[in-house]
Amino acid sequence: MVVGDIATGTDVLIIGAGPGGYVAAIRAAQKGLDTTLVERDSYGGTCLNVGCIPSKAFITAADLADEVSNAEHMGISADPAVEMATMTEWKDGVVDQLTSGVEKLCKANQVNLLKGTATFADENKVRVAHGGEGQGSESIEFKHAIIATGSRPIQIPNFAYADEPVWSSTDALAATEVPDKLVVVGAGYIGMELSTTFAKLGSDVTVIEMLDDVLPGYEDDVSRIVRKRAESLGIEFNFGEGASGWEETDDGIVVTSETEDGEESSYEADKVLVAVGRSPVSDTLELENAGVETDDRGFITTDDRTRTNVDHIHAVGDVAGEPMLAHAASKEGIVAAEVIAGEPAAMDVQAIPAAVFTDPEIGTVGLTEAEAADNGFEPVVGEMPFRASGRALTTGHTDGFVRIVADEPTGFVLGAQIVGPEASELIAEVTLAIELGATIEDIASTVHTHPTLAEAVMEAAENAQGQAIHTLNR
Amino acid sequence: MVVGDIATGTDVLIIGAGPGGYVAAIRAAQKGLDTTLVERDSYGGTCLNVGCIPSKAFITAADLADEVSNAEHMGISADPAVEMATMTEWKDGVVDQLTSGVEKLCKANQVNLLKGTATFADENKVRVAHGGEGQGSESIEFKHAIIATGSRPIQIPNFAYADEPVWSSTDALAATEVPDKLVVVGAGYIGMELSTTFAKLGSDVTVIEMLDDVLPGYEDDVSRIVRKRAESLGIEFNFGEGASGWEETDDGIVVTSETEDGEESSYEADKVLVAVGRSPVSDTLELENAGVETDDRGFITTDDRTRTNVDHIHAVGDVAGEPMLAHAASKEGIVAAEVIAGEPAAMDVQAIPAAVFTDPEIGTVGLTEAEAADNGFEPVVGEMPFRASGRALTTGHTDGFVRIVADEPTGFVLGAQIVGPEASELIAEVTLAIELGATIEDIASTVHTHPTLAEAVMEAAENAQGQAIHTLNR
Amino acid sequence: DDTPETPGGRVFAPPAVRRLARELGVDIESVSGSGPSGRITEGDIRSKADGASAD
Ligand SMILES: Cc1cc2nc3c(=O)[nH]c(=O)nc-3n(C[C@H](O)[C@H](O)[C@H](O)COP(=O)(O)OP(=O)(O)OC[C@H]3O[C@@H](n4cnc5c(N)ncnc54)[C@H](O)[C@@H]3O)c2cc1C
Ligand SMILES: Cc1cc2nc3c(=O)[nH]c(=O)nc-3n(C[C@H](O)[C@H](O)[C@H](O)COP(=O)(O)OP(=O)(O)OC[C@H]3O[C@@H](n4cnc5c(N)ncnc54)[C@H](O)[C@@H]3O)c2cc1C
Repeated sequence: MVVGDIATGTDVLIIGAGPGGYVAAIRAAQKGLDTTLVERDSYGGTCLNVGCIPSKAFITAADLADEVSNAEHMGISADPAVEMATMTEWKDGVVDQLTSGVEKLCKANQVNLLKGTATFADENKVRVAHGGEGQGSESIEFKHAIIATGSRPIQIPNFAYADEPVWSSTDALAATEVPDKLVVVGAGYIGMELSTTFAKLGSDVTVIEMLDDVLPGYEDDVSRIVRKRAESLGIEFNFGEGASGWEETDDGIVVTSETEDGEESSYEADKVLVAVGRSPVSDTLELENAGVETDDRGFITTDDRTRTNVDHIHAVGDVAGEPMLAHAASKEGIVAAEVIAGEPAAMDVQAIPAAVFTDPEIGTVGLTEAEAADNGFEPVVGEMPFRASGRALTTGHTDGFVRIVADEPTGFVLGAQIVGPEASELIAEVTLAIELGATIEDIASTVHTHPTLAEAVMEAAENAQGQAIHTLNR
Repeated sequence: MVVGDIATGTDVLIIGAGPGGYVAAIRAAQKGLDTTLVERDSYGGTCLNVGCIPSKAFITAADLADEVSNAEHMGISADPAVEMATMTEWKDGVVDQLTSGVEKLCKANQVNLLKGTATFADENKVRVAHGGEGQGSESIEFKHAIIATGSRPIQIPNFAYADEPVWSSTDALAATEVPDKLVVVGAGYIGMELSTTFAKLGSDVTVIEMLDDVLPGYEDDVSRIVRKRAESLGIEFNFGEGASGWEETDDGIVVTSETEDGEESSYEADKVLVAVGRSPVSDTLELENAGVETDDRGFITTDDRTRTNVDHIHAVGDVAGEPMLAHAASKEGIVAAEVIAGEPAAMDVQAIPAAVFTDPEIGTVGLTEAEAADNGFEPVVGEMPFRASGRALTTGHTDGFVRIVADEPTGFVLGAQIVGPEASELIAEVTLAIELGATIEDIASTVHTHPTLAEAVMEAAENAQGQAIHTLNR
Repeated sequence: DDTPETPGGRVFAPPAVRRLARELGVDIESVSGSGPSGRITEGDIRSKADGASAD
């Protein structure tokens, strides 16, 4: 609809076409709202272009190479050759397929697509600048807006991503050669996924991490399994050190680090990958023109309806803070669209699962035993180690366990920590159990296909009841 | 406890230590019952020794070889060598680990283990013959018995498993060489799993099947995907033919087949694998001494408490009929033990999932659309093809789909048919949903980790609601 | 805005039931569940809503 003669208008204006924004747009359009989606770069956002999808593609290829190189005991021997440029081309093909799919789905659902960079003019109007300089811009009036502008990699002093030897995760995921020596700064989930990948592809990987372990936020016995495996792949960890700088040498670069006490170390490398976290893309939106507030780190604060302090402007995804995960962004996007459509939607999810695609994978949801106790429950815990799982043995992947946490008096399932093969998939069943208000007995009584890894979820539940079959009960 | 001076006695006597029997034994002992488990051969029964576990081990190795041979587009190239004898040794190691685990778990739970072949003397006594001739035997009195003697491969006329070129599934799973040419008789799940495996390991595989498609019992669009993939692996199918005989030639054998109209064909081979089904091991038990009845195919008939016509004698697993699956056997074993312990247990499961470990896998549970309609529901169906799944694309496995069947007026989930990567694992979530009486909305509203294959279950549920994001809604 | 706030802590009710509570304007935290271990069911929400409108 045309409003005046300079500006067009829309019911719902969405800024950013990542998993928060494009999902919100499709759902809003499905609800019959006139919906406009503005994206300055590629459909699919960080996740599809330079995040979840490319990293998982590399992990598949790296796992295959590693697996087959170590399968002689299974009767399969091979010495695989790695062509990084081909791998990146394949990955680009996968990304293209998905991002063009997103574009098609938006169009099929009647979402108006607009290429350009949006900034707020006031609380009911954005300006969208098209392409480069002099390409013109337009104003769009909106009744509701959803900000879904995501996040970008944090830069640390002395490591400018513009410099060729310094990699952001985006650069790493566009590699055309496997670096002989790779220094990785940061042992969070992105750092660990990429360290493991490049180690499997043949890099000598050294990790520098300020804290004293990998994967902060995970329980010790979970992260230990991932660290041990990484070490067995030859990854060298240096904890308690912060990266301080780098310089070019005759053959490559040298990365320097410093402990809190000022002790210096240096590491030779071909590339240095900086993966120390991500910050919200809220500073370039001229939010002040709309009166939208952020917290002191720049995250837009929202309520359980995904509304910002300005009621008709919503924010979803990474720009709205933790958990900075694609599926959380999508869920928030759906809630935002439905709230705008006048439905009784809310972010009332009981549990948002999270996965780390290291070797082995981690899948977690809900509360740990300690958190359950802190929340006033009387936790009972059940475990099943994968080395007792027939399916795990037949795949050769037996590291890790399923742990399930329940409330003893009621039996309600409260959480699970899974580390091991397909942990990212296995967590789905426990997530559903939590959402449904299911009990340990419900999971234990449900027949699970043999032989599957999912049986370990059932066994962990039986173990919590003190009557597991394939483990000794505590 | 000693009863008289020739016979010992026990509360619960269990015959057969497969997934039906050993699980029943452990649960009975956990309930405080004096439990004796008699096994004539190896702990773990068919499943662990010559069924589920060995087949899945071979499938892992064959998949790896096949996968890496076709990964050049991903930047990984290799020409793997297959050492069948080594693969079988590895498989034997996995089996040993699991079967010795079963033995240890039985002992740790205070199950009395007895090696020998049991036959009924009367309805409260078995005779157990130890080892070979002249090794003696003993009588054991019981209050309750559980028959868990499983099944054996059906033999067809002119194909004696004793002859070296004729393979049962057991022989195939002990192979030390990959046959150049393999004829497989029967395209049920065992035939299809093994055909696929040997084709990937390098055999020229020809399948002879009496019916007109693979995998009877599955919906056409499910089995078609598996057949197409098998054909692309070079497997040649001959439907409507029954294997009629074989003879030795100068280099190998020739297998002959016949159509209903008497038309003959012949196929060169090195081995012929007969996989046409399994029959119950009930004929060697002298059941008549206990008065236990079977149906005309030899399956022992039981009620929903797993009781035979003789109240204190139960039967579980393959010997008690369909579904002849390990996890069904284990569930029945648990129910039998709990019923004997006086608990209110029953085979009241709403859904027993089933998986076929072909390429791609199949996982099914509950009702199909047609079955739902036949049962008086008003089915609504949702689908998600894996080619629209980001996770599937990053693994390179995009064949197949998730289909979910629900009752339209109530939303209750009734069933699912999954064909595709990790279908055997994905079916667990839907099984739990069915057991809990969950609705399509419950699954659709549950946050699923990105990127995972499990998202396809959520998308299928959203599709059933007419509001999928990543597929067009019908 | 008459839809109640979503509870801060755990709620033992399926998603479809939680949504129904918001739709009917029922504060789910004030509902005692009749399901296993006190799980809140669709029926619990509907009778609470009926009771409220009868008041
Ligand atoms: C290497 C890596 C691996 C990851 N792996 C996973 C994983 O496995 N699982 C997972 O759940 N998460 C993963 N993540 C995190 C995930 O990518 C993010 O949580 C997710 O992309 C957030 O979605 P979003 O929609 O909020 O923002 P984004 O995906 O960042 O999308 C924001 C979009 O907004 C556009 N934009 C920004 N400003 C403007 C503007 N002013 N005008 C117009 N357009 C604008 C951007 O161009 C971008 O396309 C990973 C991240 C990285 C970096
Ligand atoms: C190749 C193959 C692959 C398979 N794959 C799968 C799969 O992936 N998933 C699945 O669910 N199922 C699978 N099955 C089926 C599965 O193996 C059976 O359903 C399962 O083993 C049945 O368990 P059970 O306890 O009833 O009997 P069994 O496992 O057959 O065990 C019976 C035991 O009883 C013993 N016994 C028999 N008579 C006597 C006696 N008189 N005295 C003492 N001991 C006796 C036998 O020695 C045996 O150990 C497969 C089968 C085959 C052949």
